[in-house]
Amino acid sequence: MSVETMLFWLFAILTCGGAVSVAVSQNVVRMAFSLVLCLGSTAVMFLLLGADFVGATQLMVYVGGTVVLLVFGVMLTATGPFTKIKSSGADAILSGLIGVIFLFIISTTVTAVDWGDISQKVAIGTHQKTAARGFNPEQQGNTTRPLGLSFLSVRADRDLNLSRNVPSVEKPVEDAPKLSSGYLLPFEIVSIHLLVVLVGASYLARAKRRVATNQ
Amino acid sequence: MEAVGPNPFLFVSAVLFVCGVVCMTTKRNGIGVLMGVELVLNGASLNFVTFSKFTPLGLDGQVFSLFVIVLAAAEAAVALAIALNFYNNHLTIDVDRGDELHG
Amino acid sequence: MDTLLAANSLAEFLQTQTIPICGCPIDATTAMVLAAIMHVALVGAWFGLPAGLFIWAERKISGRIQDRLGPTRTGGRFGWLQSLADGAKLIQKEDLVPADADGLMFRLAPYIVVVASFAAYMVLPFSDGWSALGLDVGLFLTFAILSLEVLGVILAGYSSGSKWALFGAIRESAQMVSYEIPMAICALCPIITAGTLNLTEVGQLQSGGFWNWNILHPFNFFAFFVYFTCATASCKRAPFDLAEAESELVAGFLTEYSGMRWSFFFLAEYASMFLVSGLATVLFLGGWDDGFGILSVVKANAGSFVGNALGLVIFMKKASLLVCVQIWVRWTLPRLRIDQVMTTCLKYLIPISCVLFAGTVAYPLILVKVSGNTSILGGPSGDRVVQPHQPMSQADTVPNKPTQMTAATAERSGR
Amino acid sequence: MNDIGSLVVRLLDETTKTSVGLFAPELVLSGTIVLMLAFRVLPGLNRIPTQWVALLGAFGSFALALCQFDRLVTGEIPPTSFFTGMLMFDQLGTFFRMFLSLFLILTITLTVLTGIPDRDDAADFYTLLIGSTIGMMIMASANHLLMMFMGVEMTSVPSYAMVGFLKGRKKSSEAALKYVVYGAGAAGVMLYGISLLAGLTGTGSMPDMAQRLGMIVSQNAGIGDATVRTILLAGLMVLVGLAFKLSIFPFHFWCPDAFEGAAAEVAGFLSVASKAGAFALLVRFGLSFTSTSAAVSEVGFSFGIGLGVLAAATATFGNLSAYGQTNIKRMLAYSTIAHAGYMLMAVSALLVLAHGKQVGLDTQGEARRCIEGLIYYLFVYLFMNLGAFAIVSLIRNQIFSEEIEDYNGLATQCPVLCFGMLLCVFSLVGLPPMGGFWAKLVIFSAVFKATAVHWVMWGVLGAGAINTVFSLFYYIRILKAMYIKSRPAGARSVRYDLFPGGVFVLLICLPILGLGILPQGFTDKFHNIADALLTQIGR
Repeated sequence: MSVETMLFWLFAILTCGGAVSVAVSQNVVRMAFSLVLCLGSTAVMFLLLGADFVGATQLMVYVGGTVVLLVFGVMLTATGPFTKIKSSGADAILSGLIGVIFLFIISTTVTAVDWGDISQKVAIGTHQKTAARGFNPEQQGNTTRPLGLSFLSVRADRDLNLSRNVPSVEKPVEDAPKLSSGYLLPFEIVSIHLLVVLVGASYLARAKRRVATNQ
Repeated sequence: MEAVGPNPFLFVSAVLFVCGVVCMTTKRNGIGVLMGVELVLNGASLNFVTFSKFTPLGLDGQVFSLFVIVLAAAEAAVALAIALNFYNNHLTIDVDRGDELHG
Repeated sequence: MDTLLAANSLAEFLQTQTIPICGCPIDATTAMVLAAIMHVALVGAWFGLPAGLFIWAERKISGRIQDRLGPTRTGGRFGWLQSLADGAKLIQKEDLVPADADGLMFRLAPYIVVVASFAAYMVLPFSDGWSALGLDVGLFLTFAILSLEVLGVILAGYSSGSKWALFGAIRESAQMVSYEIPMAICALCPIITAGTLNLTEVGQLQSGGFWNWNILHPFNFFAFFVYFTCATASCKRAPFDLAEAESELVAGFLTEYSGMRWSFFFLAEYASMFLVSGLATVLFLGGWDDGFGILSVVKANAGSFVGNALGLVIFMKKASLLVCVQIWVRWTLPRLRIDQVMTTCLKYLIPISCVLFAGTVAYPLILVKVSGNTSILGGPSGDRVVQPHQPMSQADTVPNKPTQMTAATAERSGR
Repeated sequence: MNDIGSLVVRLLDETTKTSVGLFAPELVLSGTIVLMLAFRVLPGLNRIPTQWVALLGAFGSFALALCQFDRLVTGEIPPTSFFTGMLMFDQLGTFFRMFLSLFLILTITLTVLTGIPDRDDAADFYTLLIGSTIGMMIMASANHLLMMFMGVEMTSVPSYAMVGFLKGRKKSSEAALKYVVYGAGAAGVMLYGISLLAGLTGTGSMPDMAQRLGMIVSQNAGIGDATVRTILLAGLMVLVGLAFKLSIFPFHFWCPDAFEGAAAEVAGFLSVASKAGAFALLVRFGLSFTSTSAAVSEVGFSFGIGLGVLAAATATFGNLSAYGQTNIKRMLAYSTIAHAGYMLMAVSALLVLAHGKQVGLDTQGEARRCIEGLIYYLFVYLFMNLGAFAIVSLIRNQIFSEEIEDYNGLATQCPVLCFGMLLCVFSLVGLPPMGGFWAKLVIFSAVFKATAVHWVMWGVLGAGAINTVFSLFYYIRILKAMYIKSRPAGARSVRYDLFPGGVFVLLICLPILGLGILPQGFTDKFHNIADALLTQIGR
């Protein structure tokens, strides 16, 4: 077993364990901690999958931001009896059963698909980059630069060969093949979304301002 | 020495998804439900990254998951503000205690 | 993971050896694991050693600032071994958990804090190429890991079952979360100048002379001071140590802790002090560069290992100096009020850092318009020694020259 | 110049010359948000009332969208995808953007009349309102799975906050909590489906996705094939998310609670606008499954049948539950559910008819009628539903109640508002000569055509017809209270009627009549939109 495989199984178990304990735990604070464990291990899985930047973002935004927010919420609202929630035994068994059935359905459909075969079928007609360039090879998880460029709509990983005058057999009719999807628009528009959400959240969270106090 | 294929990763994400759904349906605590939502979103994001490595989705998968993380953070912020607001009005975060609206 | 640069070379070395007991050669997996253990031990030493040293330094310096002597007896004339003695004492103490506390969480919290500040050392380059992980997301990952520290603080405060601890934790986490923002923005200024997030590359780009150091860049100069202020605050150091304000909150989130667990928090604090100072050194102060080109002479004559070792000493000197500045500030300035702390961050430091960030972005563009170069000195700042660290395995149909594919070059060529 | 240089030049060219221009309506709205917030902070400028800034922005956006639509119709600009395939610029999308900005104008006007956000909170409220509208516009023209999800999120998250806007009230905060909890869950499930679809097809772009779905499924693969099952599962998960937005039957439970807790203005906005965006998205998403490949078309067809059953269930459930309601907002919420059911029938018929080619029927023209009917219905629905909610909020400002029994005898005190309600209610039922009649007629005729493809559609048609009759009973209760019952002694009287509330209501009711009496001009326009959409995807 290679180191990567060992790491994968270690963190897969941690991720699943965290998720299960979020689902079964009766104590909100424990749930929050399990969530941290689960999300943190997922970040490591991202690193294993060669997505370093996504892994770091997951740690920073999700674990260091969103979960902190949730824990804050727990702390502000957890008073006495409501910290612990007891659900009845029948409920627990029923939901556990539903969960197992659900898991069965998803795992028999999704993991039964031959992904390699599908990739081959789909790969026909996608443009591929001519050469991967950069300081460090992308295959090893150094996707920061290509990601950054794709936020500027520059798909250096896909479109580099478009401008080159390679006679192409597949696309003789169109002289300018379409560009691959770049993410300039979502990158920009999400800032408006965040602004709106910030305004909304701060409106809801702040105390009602006293009217007519400024002389 | 063979590398891990896509299916184990997809299975982990299925576990995340299912745990999230179970959490959403069984928890009575509003914030507990939100944690379930985070699990589901996280499962989806793990799917995207897995596909980015093993299918022609490529870099797009990673971009997807980045946006998912950001959008989830935004959603959590509003959800939490609403939960706090609910708490201020009802002095509980138990979703079942909210029974003003029925019919 | 092939990005474990240093570990890889060590593992390769180990594979040429044999296990002394059975005499068989070491296979690849075992070599990797052994190398990993050795690196963890090494980084662990860097984590513990400065912490012990700086606790001693803090006592000594604070003593002198307050016109006292500080520790004098333990371990010879200057009290060298005072920290060690304190550590021994703390280990022997009883491990108390309050009756109201959430036991599991209470016990776990110190470890989260320690692991967070310890793990961030992974990407810090101590000298040219001497880092555990040579990641392209280096700085980003550091900040990501550092941001986990706040979770430990919150858990510690919450699980203690004490009002002081809870108040302290809420204050502390609000402060840490807020100061992360200007700190990260300011740390991005030198990153923009260098065009990479890889800390080793940032260091390499500043080598060759002090005029290449980022701190001499007009915007980075100010960014350094803002960064340092925020770093001080995010390490909960005075004058921003509201969480532990004795006069109001006993000891903040630490109130209920004692013995070893208590000392873990302190280890973590001093470790992250050194970490943020080390980051400042790499980002602004030239990293392991001596400033006068001595290092390159040494490297040329005595080999790269000796050069790197010298670089390590220089790096440690610079970072330690910054830690001493933090200690100096702590014993000189009075503590702020909590509202003043937050106002400083939200109303002043964030706008200032945003302006600095925008300035750093605009600066090379303006320079290009005015003088045709992206730097006053003519060429790009520092030696562009960065090379693709591994040749591409697939033979490409097109012969490619090593183009540096940064957004900046893309823009330049696009014009 | 190297490769990346020429790529950047091309992108810069495309972005600045095409994309930004086509995105102008949304950009104007985004600018409005920033302006409103800036005006509030800057000294001197904070005296300018926020609602005028918001209204100006909405008008600007509407004008731009109108211009674009006009140029599309005349063929001056060809339909194209912009921002490197993120969004689609075509008649359908642009019509909905126009529709949404028109609706934004009306909603802002209504809130000015009823004064629901006070001076302090106005900037917050309009920021949320406009932010949500931008999300819907993106939803309506989404051409990429990421934009689809972002559109849904950008629509939902501000609307959660809007539902909880009356933050001191118990009901409002409860409604918001329920809405956000269910909404976030549905969005999560939807995202999981999107991730599976993106992984299967290796792309996020929806036209590419449609094309590749055919590529990965072999011609004779049935439901036993794991790939087909995964497509089905993924499609179902996405539909869950959309069904939630549309309040379709098993996912409708948030709707009455959210509407009752929210202010009537917000409820009116959500009931129409979020439906418009979601239906546009549903049509686009559904059309991805009407591929030429038999196996994929089979999947689309089964979605169509499933949606038909859901539509019948939704309409029936909505109408049955509305019957027992005493709170008018709650009743209108159930009626919203019922109307979503009718509109969903159009989408179901569309998917079923699109499969017609596979079973040897030429149903090309009929598929167009489905989209035409859907758009017509939405357009009428805008006016009639907003009208009803506007009247509810205007009356609420006077009698401080939203119970139907407190409406007793109002016709004597405010004849104009009550007459408006009469028109709206008749149209909601679908009585001639109101617009609602034609809308239902077009959709039902499309469903009738779809019966040729599969017999289940007979059931759907029957459910639609019975529901229309049934809905008369509970709608009439409002009118009965207003016109027949007498005003109890000592009840709070309504002080003003005609100006400005009455004028606003009459202005909204005018199009309802117009659409009913002269439907021809509109149906032609909508027919063109449907035609353009189907031609563009090559069906």
